[in-house]
This record gives sequence, C-alpha cells and structure tokens, in this order.
Amino acid sequence: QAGEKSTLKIGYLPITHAAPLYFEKELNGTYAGGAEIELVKFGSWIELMDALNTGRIDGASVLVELAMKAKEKGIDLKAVALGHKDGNAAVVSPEVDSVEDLKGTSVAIPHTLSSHNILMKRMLDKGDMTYDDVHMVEMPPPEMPSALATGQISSYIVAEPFGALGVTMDHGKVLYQSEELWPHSLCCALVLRNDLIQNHPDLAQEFVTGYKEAGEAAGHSHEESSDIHKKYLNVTDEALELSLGWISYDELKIRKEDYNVLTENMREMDLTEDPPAYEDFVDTSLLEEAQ
Amino acid sequence: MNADHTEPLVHMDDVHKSFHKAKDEEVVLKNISMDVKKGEFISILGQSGCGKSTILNLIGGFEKPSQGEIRIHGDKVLEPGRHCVMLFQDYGLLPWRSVVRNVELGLEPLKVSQKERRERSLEYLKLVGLENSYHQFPGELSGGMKQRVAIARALAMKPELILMDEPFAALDTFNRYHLQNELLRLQEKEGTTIVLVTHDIDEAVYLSDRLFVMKPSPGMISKEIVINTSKPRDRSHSDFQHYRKMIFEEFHFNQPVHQPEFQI
Amino acid sequence: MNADHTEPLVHMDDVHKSFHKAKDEEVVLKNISMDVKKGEFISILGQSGCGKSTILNLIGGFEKPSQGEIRIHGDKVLEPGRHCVMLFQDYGLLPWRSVVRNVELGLEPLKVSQKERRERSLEYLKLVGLENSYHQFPGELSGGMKQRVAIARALAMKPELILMDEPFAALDTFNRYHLQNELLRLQEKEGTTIVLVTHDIDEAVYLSDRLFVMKPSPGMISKEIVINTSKPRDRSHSDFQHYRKMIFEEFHFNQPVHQPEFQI
Amino acid sequence: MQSRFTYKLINVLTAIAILLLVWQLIIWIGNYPEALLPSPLKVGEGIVELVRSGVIFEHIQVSLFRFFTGYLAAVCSAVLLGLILGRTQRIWAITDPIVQVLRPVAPIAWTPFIVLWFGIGDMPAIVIIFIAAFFPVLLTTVAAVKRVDETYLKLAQNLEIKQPQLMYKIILPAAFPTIVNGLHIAIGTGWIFLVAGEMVGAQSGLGYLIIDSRNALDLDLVLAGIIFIGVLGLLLDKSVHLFEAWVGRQWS
Amino acid sequence: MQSRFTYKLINVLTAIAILLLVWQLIIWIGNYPEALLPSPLKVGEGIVELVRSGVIFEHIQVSLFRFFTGYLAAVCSAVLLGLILGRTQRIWAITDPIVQVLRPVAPIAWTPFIVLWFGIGDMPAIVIIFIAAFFPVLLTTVAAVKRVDETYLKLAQNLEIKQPQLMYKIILPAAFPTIVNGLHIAIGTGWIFLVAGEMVGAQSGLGYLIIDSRNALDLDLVLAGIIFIGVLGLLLDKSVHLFEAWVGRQWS
Ligand SMILES: Nc1ncnc2c1ncn2[C@@H]1O[C@H](COP(=O)(O)OP(=O)(O)OP(=O)(O)O)[C@@H](O)[C@H]1O
Ligand SMILES: Nc1ncnc2c1ncn2[C@@H]1O[C@H](COP(=O)(O)OP(=O)(O)OP(=O)(O)O)[C@@H](O)[C@H]1O
Ligand SMILES: [Mg+2]
Ligand SMILES: [Mg+2]
Repeated sequence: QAGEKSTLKIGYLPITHAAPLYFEKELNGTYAGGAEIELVKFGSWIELMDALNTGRIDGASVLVELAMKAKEKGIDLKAVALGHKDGNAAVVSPEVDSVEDLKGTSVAIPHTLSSHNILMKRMLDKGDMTYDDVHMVEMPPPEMPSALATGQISSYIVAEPFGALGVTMDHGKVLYQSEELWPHSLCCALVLRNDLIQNHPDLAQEFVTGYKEAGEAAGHSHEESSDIHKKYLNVTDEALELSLGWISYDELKIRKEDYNVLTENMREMDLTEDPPAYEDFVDTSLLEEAQ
Repeated sequence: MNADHTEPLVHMDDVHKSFHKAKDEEVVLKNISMDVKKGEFISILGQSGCGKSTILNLIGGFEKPSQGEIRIHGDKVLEPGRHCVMLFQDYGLLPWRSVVRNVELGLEPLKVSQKERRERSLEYLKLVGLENSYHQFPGELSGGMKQRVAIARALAMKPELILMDEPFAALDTFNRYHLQNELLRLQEKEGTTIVLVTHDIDEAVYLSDRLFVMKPSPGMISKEIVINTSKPRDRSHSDFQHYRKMIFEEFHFNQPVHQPEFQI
Repeated sequence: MNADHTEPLVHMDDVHKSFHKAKDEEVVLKNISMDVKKGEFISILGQSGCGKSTILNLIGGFEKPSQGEIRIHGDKVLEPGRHCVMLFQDYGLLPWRSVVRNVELGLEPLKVSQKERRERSLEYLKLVGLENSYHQFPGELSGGMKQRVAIARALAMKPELILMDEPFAALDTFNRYHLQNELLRLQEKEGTTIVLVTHDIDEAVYLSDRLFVMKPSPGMISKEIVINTSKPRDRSHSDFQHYRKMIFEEFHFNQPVHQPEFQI
Repeated sequence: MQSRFTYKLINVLTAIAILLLVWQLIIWIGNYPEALLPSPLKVGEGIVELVRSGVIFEHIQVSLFRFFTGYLAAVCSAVLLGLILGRTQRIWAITDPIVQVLRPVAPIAWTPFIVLWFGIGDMPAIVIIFIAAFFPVLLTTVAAVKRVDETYLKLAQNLEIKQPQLMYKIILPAAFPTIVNGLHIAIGTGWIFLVAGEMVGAQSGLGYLIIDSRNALDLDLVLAGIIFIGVLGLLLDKSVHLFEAWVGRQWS
Repeated sequence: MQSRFTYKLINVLTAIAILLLVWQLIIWIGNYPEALLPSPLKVGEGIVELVRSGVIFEHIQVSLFRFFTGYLAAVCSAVLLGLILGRTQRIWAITDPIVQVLRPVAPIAWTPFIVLWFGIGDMPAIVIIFIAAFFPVLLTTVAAVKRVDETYLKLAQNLEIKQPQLMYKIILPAAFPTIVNGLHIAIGTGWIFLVAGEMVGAQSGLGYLIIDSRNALDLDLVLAGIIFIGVLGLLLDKSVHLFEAWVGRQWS
C-alpha cells in the first residue's frame, strides 16, 4: 500500500465522449481521504497518451485502441468503463448521397488507431469499396469541419461534437450513425493505470462509482446538464443538442463480445499484432461493484 | 597661374557647407573659392576632419553646397556624372567582378559593343601595368594593385576630371612612392585634370601643380601654393625641401613641440 | 655605437623563421642578427610583408624562432611577459573599459592596492596629456588619443623594452608628427628601450638612434644605419635630408621610375 | 524625438489599417463563413472580452513565467558551456557533431521523452523553450569565443593575465556583443516554441489558449491569441534589441 | 587533407560513442521500461528495418520535396520582396511592424487557417516551412540591402548606372553574402518545422513517421526518425555552409 493520494489526475480531451468525467468532477469532485479529481485537459490524444504512459496522470478518457496499443507495448493499463455508447456520426458533404459518391475523394479520420478508422472502413464496405478507392487522411478533429466546408475532404468520422458541428455549420450531413455501421461499437474508454487500482483500490472504486452515476446524469438533457456540458465544451446549444441526441451514457460496461469484435477488426486492419486479451486489459469489477 | 586666359574647368565660388548634427547646424566648410584649370594637378592638404572629403563630394555632385555654387565648364553641378569620376579611398572595386570586368563597369552605360568594351578595358589595364592580372579578383590583389585598377577604370571612362580622396593613404611608403610616379606618368600621357585630397605633405608637394592648405573648424583654405619645379621631381632635391619647409612652417612643425599645443 | 662595453638588452643571433603554408615551408626571416642596448631607440624599416612584425613577435616571445636564439638580458625568450610590452597597431585597448581602467589593466596582475593602481594610472595618463579623458571609453577617442592610452599603459608597467608595430600608421600626418614628438619626450624622460617597426622613412629617421633597413623574400637586414644627429631633430634640416637620401638610395627611389620595376 | 515618435506611430497605425483591410477583403472575396475565418470585428470583440474578464492577463503571466524560466536557464547554461567549449578545441571538436545533429530536431519531436523526464504542466513548456533557446546561444557563444580578437589574447599573454581572470576580464567581455546577438536570436526561437510547449498538459498560457480555442473551434480566440503572441514577441524582441544596441554602444 | 578527414572521423565516432554510452547509462540508471525509452540497440534495429524495407527512403523523399518546395518558394519571394522593401524606406517603415508582429507567431498556430486556404496533404507542410523560412530571409535581405556599402551606391551614381542595372549589377551582388547568411538561418528554422508541418493531414514524410510512431507507441521508430531528421538537417546545413563559404571566397 502506497501512501495517501491527494489528487487523482485524469486526462481528457474536450469532447462529448468525455462527458461522464467532467460530470463527475462537477457533481462530486472529492473522494476517500480527501483525494480530489484533477482533470487535465490535453490538446490532442498524442500528448495525453504520453502523459498516461509515463504515469504523469493516473487515468484518462481515451480512445480504447490507443490504450490497447499501450497495453500491448507493456504499459500496465486497465480499461474500466466506456466513455459513452454510440454517437460517432459519419458526416459527409451535402452533395454526397451514398457511399459510392466518396470514390476517389479524400476522407478524414482522427487517427489510424481509432474506432473511427474501423467505422470508416465499414462504411466503405457498404459501398463495396476499400481504402484503396479513397484517399484517407489523418487530421486533427478541429480541422475537419473547415476541411469539409472548403471541399478538401468529402467525409469524416470523428468524436463529438465535431460531427455535430459540421452538421450545424451547414456544410455536412449525416450519412450513417455508428450503430448502423457497427452495432455496440466501442470508442472512448475510461482507462486507469493498474498501479492506481492496486495501490488505492478504495479510491479507484469510489471514483468509478461516481463515474457511473455521472454518466447517468450526463445523458439526461435538462438545463443543468447542458450548463455543465457547455462549461467544458465550447459548443452552440444546437450542436450540443444534436450531439447528445446521437450519444448515450447509460450502459458503460465493456462487454467481452463487443471487445472481441473490436480486436478482430483491428487485427484485420493490421492495426495490431497481438492485442491484449479481454481478461488482461478490461476490468469491469469496479463498474460492477458500483451497481 | 600661367594660363589665366583659359576658362577654368572647375569654379567654386564662396562655397559654404554645413551638416545637421543632433539639433545643431555644424559648419564644415566656409568661404571656399577655388578654380581648377584643365590639365592641372591640384592637391588639397589638411588634417583629419577639416572637410577635405566634403570638398570633393561637392565638386563631384554627391553633396549640395549650403551656399555658393560650383560650376564645371560653366554648368552648375547638380548630381554626380561620368564627366567627373571619384576615386574612393577604399578603391570602390566590386569584389564579385574580375579586374577587367571592374574596368568594364565604367563603360557599360555606354553604347559600345561587348568586344570594344573588353578591348578598351584591357588597353587601360596595360597602361597601369596590370595586363596580366585582368582575370583576377580584387580580393587577390594587393592594395597598390587595387588602386591601379580603380585608376584604370577612371581613365577608361575618359572623364574631364578625376577626384582622388587620399588614394594612397592605405599603402606603405614604398608602394605609395611607386604609385605616385605612375600617376604622374599617366596624367601626363592622358592629360586628365586631377584634384587630389591628402594629409601627406610630401605627396602633395611631389604631385601637384598647385596646392591648397586647409585649416579646420570650420574648414577654410588658409594658403595656396604654386609649385613651379618641373616634373618628375626629386624628393631629396633642395627645391623640394623648400616647399616642404614652407608647408611645415604653415603648420608650425619646424620646432619640435614638447608640450602638445592642442589635444589631438 | 658608443657604448660597446655594456651587455646588450636584446641579443638576436642568426635567427631564421619559417611558417608552414599549405604544404610548403615559407622562409620569412633569414639570418637576422641584431643587438639592442639599454635605452636605445631602434627602428626596423621595410616594405609590407618583409617580416617586420615577425621580428617583433619573436622578440616579444609570441613566436618561436625556427633556428637561432633570442636573449633578453642573457635569458632565452620563451614566452611573452611583462618585461617587454608590445604596442599593437590597432592599439589593443579594451573597448569595454574606460581609459583609466585600460591603463590599470597592465597593473592588475601586480600586488598593489586598488588606490595605488588608480594613482599610478592617472600619473601616466597625465604624462601623455590625457588626464582629463580618464573616464572616457576608447570608442570616444580619436586614433591619436588611443595610441597615447596604449603608450601610457605600456609605460605604467615600467617594462624594460617596448615593441611598437607601426604605431602611427593609421594617423594622419599631422597627428603623427605630434605623437612622434611626444614619444621622443617620453622616452627621454623614462629612459625606456624601444624597438619600432615602420615603413615610413621619415619616421624612422626622425625617431631612431639606429635603424635597420630590411629587404623582402626572405626578410633580411640589408643595411644598418646609425643616426648621430642630436634629438630633437629638425625635419627640414640638411642632416635629416642626408639620412633620407641615404635610405632613398638604398631603395632606389631617387630617380623617378617610369616603368614599374616590379609588380606591386 | 517627438517627431520621430509621431512618424513611427503613423507607420504602425497605417500598418494596422492595411492589415485589417486585407483581412476583411479576404473574407469578403473568399466569402468564408465567420466560423472558419472570423472577421476583424469578431476578433476585436474576442480581445476586448479577454481583456475585460482579465483571463488574458493570467495566460500572459503564466506564459511569460514559463518563457523566462526556460530562456534564462538556457542562456545561463549555454553561455557557461559555450565559454568552456570555445576555449577547448578538442572537446568542442567532439561536442560539435552531437550539437549539430540535435539542433535541427524540432523540440516537439522530443515530447514523449520530455513528458517521461519532466512530466506535464509547466515543465514541458519550459523544457521546450529551453531546447529552442539553448542551441543558438551555445553556438553563438562558441563562435564568439573562437573569434575573440587575437590582439586581446596576445595582450593578455603580454600582461601575464592568467585564468580565471583571462576568462572574465578578457574573453567574456570581448565575446559579449556577439553573445548578445545570440541571445537575440534565441529569444525569437524560444518564443516561437511557446505554443508547442504549452500543448503538453498545460492548463493555461497563451499557447494553451490557442490550442484550446482551436479545439473548441473558436477561431476568433485563436486569432486573438495569435495577436497577443505576436505583439508580446515583438515587445520581447524590441527589448533585447535595445539591450543589444546599448551593449553595442558601450563597446562601440 | 587525408589526415584532417581522419581527425574529423575520429571526432565524429567519439561523439557517437559518447552519445550511445550516455543514452544506455540513462536507461540503466533510470531503469526505464523499453516502451518508454528504447535502448540504442532497439533503435538501431528500427533503423535497419526502416532502411531494409525502403520505407524510410520514401519518407525522406517526400519530406525533402516538401521542404525544398517551401524553402525555395520562401527564398525567392523573400529575396525579391526584400530587395524592393530594402530600397523603399517608406514602404518598409509600414511593412516592418506587420512583419515584426507576424514573425514571432509559431507556424503551428496558423494551422486552422492553413487548412482552410491550402487544404491538406503536402500543402500544410510546405506552407509551414514557407512561413518558417520566409521571415529570416526577408529580414536579412532588407538588412543587407540597407547596409550595402555607401561607396558602391556612390560609385553607381558616379558611373550613371540606373535601375534596373543598379539592382542586379550592384545591390543584389553587394547584398548577396549577407543574404546567403539569411538562407543559412532559414534552412535551419525551416527544417525544424518539418515535423510540425507534417502533423496536419500528411500521410508520409519524416514528421509523419514520428507522429505516427508516437501514436503507436513505437518510440524506437520515433528516435529513429529523430536521428534521420538530425542527420539530414546536419547535411542540409553543411551544404549551405559550403555554399556560404564559396560565396565568401568569391567576394573575399
Ligand atoms: N554626411 C555627413 N553628415 C554629417 N556630418 C558630416 C558628413 N560628412 C562629413 N561630416 C562632418 O564634416 C567634417 C569634415 O568631414 P570630412 O570627411 O570632409 O573631413 P576630411 O578632411 O575628409 O577628414 P579625413 O581626413 O578624416 O577623411 C567632419 O567633422 C564630419 O564629422
Ligand atoms: N602566423 C603566420 N602564419 C603564416 N604566415 C605568416 C604568419 N605571420 C606572418 N606570416 C607571413 O610572413 C610574412 C611576413 O609577415 P609580417 O607580418 O612579419 O610582415 P610585415 O613586414 O609586418 O608586413 P606589414 O608591413 O604588412 O605589416 C608574410 O608573407 C606573411 O604572410
Ligand atoms: Mg576624408
Ligand atoms: Mg606588420
């Protein structure tokens, strides 16, 4: 047992997918022994992962694929809960009516190691296309709406609220919702460093319990919750409403069958060679304890 | 003064020149009047800062007089031009051009063929004894050779007047003597009019037909000396010594000074 | 040569010096032998590149002879030291120190109090007539004043020997004459031994008790001239002219040369 | 003096006017939506809001703190190291290749290792600014020391000035004007990397403001941040410039 | 010649040996996991693999293409502009404040607008390198033109050399050595921003290699990328250096 811990540093990116985190911070920011949640905002996944891998933060709401990669590389991380369910829309420019229209154009995802990559591939499958038929680019999410608006890309799939922003800015429309492409898809997850779970089990438990409750609160759309969202995200009411309509935070457990679909997809797409087994990487006990 | 009937080439009439400095006007030249006749070799002798270069700049049209006027061939000097070439103390050679291309620079504004330009340049380089160095670059030349190139360039332009600002000051005594002899030879051959500025008494006496001694703050001409000895002159001849002595006296140099008379 | 019985202060015995250049050895000095007696004023006269500075560097210990040896007071010269101060052509003043602090620099390695250092420095500044400029910085001084500060610094160190490398070359004639007079006065007063390098014939004749004329490639002493005229000398006196003429002849300057005899 | 100041002011005002005009013209001609390219007016409002709420001053304060910490650490270590390396031929001959290979690598490429060793928050910004400022100062110092006028060294030999006096009486002051020049360059490069440095887990600062506003698609605040960075960079540059001019005058 | 080369080679080898030793020592002492700080051996393997598969050559080729496109565009426009602005007092007085404010802004702060105007792929990298290289060249060119020796200008007046001859016969060549110096600085700053430039929508290049490997937590490849960037940067620098020396010799 290590000494007392006064702050719990959790990293996040200002996206709707991290909502349970900032709701928890707002609703109940302090836990056992006075440990306080300190939310550390990052500019991009890459810096967030650097901090998580080197133990500068205790956990994060992060793309599950990135965490899997880190686990594969020997960083002892545990995915304890999902960040959200669904809510990744495939946004296309107004003149695109079917997947076939994307042929020969550029499409954007935030990252190769992301569910958005898998979603994009599945969308192309629907039109009997592969990545060879389009020009795939990785780009920072905030750049995507303007790239779509200026016609540099014809479609993108990315974390919210950037999809909704593209739609509300009148430069894009939704072609598919993620559940149409990949039912029960996994995207962002709450990942904790295993040393935190081992050394401060009580703290970890309380934190995850709070996380679950916060998730429930985040899903309800009433004025108070919209205020919290808007404190952490700079979005218009319109975009927020749209975004929250696509997303749910109720069932945050990472199920084995969903995880296996994910690993299968990743293997297929050469995103990983040796993905961590469900039992090694996912720890649902904390979430279950919270029930 | 044996050609008083000819019209002077350069005519400076009661010229004043002042510069703005901080908030004040600093009078640099006062009451400068001089005539230069065609074919003459004139020297202006004076200590540092007395305004020698300013006089040359005025004649060359690089500066405008604050008062009075300067005429060349009766025309008022308004801007620099090819009729009156200035030789700069740091030679004014373009380091990125070879010797012959430096000489050609003076001919390029003229409407002559490339071939003629080259020929005329080589001819003048030969005149100054540099025909074998025509392809070298200024950086490869000694100070004396650089000054010869500058002289060749000036002569090739066939100007009416050459202005020289301490042309030999950076050379050692030995090179200086040689170049002084060369200059006299060339001037005799080409018949160019030369106004030379120097602080070297021997140089002025050795080269000039007439010399103006200046005194500083503000710069004025304190004495005009006509040197009648025939050229080439013998530096150790008694006539030469006569003029040296005359100038020494003008500057009170004869009795060694044991306490500095003024702060340098 | 009226003090042959005293041991010479500097003794150079058949010194050779060569430098590596590219792959070759370039012989710069050959067969240099000279003695300097205490209190003498010696000049070394020669054209650019003949190795004058190299001789000073050898005496000062800044370079080692390739062959032969140099002794000061009978001790072989191995490295530079305070007994023999070099005055550099660009004055060697530290621009970030005021005049008086520049003079103090020479005294700092000594174990004397700050106060004594300041007093002695001011004393020597007074000697060169700069007592009022002690707080100024070198950048604010004219060339002549800078050279005076350098001289004050050297004298304040009370060295046995001062080496001067073309100390007045950058000054105009008028300042040069004044400083030459000053230097003679100071040398007389302090009794310092001076070896001065110059390319100015008049300067050498005016200042020296004895002068060595050098000829180049490789640098050798071609003539030694003892000047017996009493100091201070009159630059326009016939005795002075006699020595000038003698040196002119040594350099074949007497008859104006109409074709350059050698490429400058 | 008065009139020179007026002259400058007029120039600056003209410059601003031209800039605003061009900017507005681009918007009109390109017909860009406000969200993608905010108008000068919108950015102006953003600036006013930032100033009114006082948020900007916190950001500036934090950024300046990080900048100066990194910069001063870089300057001290680089000058010290440069003085030593500039005088030790052999060691420099070995260090030089190392420096030459490390120098062209962007500080942001190092972030994984910076986070590993220095954590997140203030430190990455400080370290990145340190790296950015370190090499220019080191290289100019070494060059300055190597180029110290031969005459000064001969003078020191002649007057028997030995180490450590040689270093602080002769070499440092002689090299100083060139070193100051290096400091000037370094202030520029260091400041440029502020934005990159504040991407790594910083929760405040001008770089953070820009990144965060960008993530929130508040491009008006991005531009406001850019303006603040530009103006502060200009002020920093001008102050070093004054210092440099002063040094130049002292050394004349 | 032979022996100078051997001497240099020994120095470089010693430098590499020291670097590797320090690196390995850090790993041993700090006891860092391989995933967070790969050992020299691992990085060596990474480099061998990159070279063997030929992937690295594609990245290098793309990066060099982007770099030179951006760099050359910057050089041409900045020199041209600099020559004009250096000769027109008044216009420069107005342009100067604009340049001074834009210069200290990191090119990465501009990315939202770069994407808006220039799209994705090669262009952001090219534009960012352009921005990084543009200002040093512009500023040195203006300074160089302003500092052209008065004598040359007087000479031109005297010989009645008018524009445009004045520009290409006198001013450009006179300013050239200083301009080359600016080119040298610019090659350094431009190359440093390669990584930043290739972060925006590029799918190849050395910067992309670093970013992509960082995402995949392949820190051995990150370090391999850093090494390639460092060595190439060094080579670029050395070639400009040779050019600079050559120009210096021509102008003597
Ligand atoms: N463009 C200028 N602006 C202001 N003052 C000037 C300018 N040109 C010359 N002066 C001043 O005019 C005075 C005379 O200068 P000038 O260069 O003519 O002297 P000089 O006799 O040629 O000196 P030197 O022998 O040192 O060349 C000096 O005090 C100088 O400071
Ligand atoms: N450190 C050195 N390395 C190589 N060659 C040298 C060195 N010092 C001097 N020389 C060469 O030795 C010769 C004599 O040089 P020195 O400086 O002694 O001449 P000088 O008579 O003082 O010339 P000046 O009047 O131009 O000062 C020159 O050819 C010079 O190139
Ligand atoms: Mg002058
Ligand atoms: Mg010499």
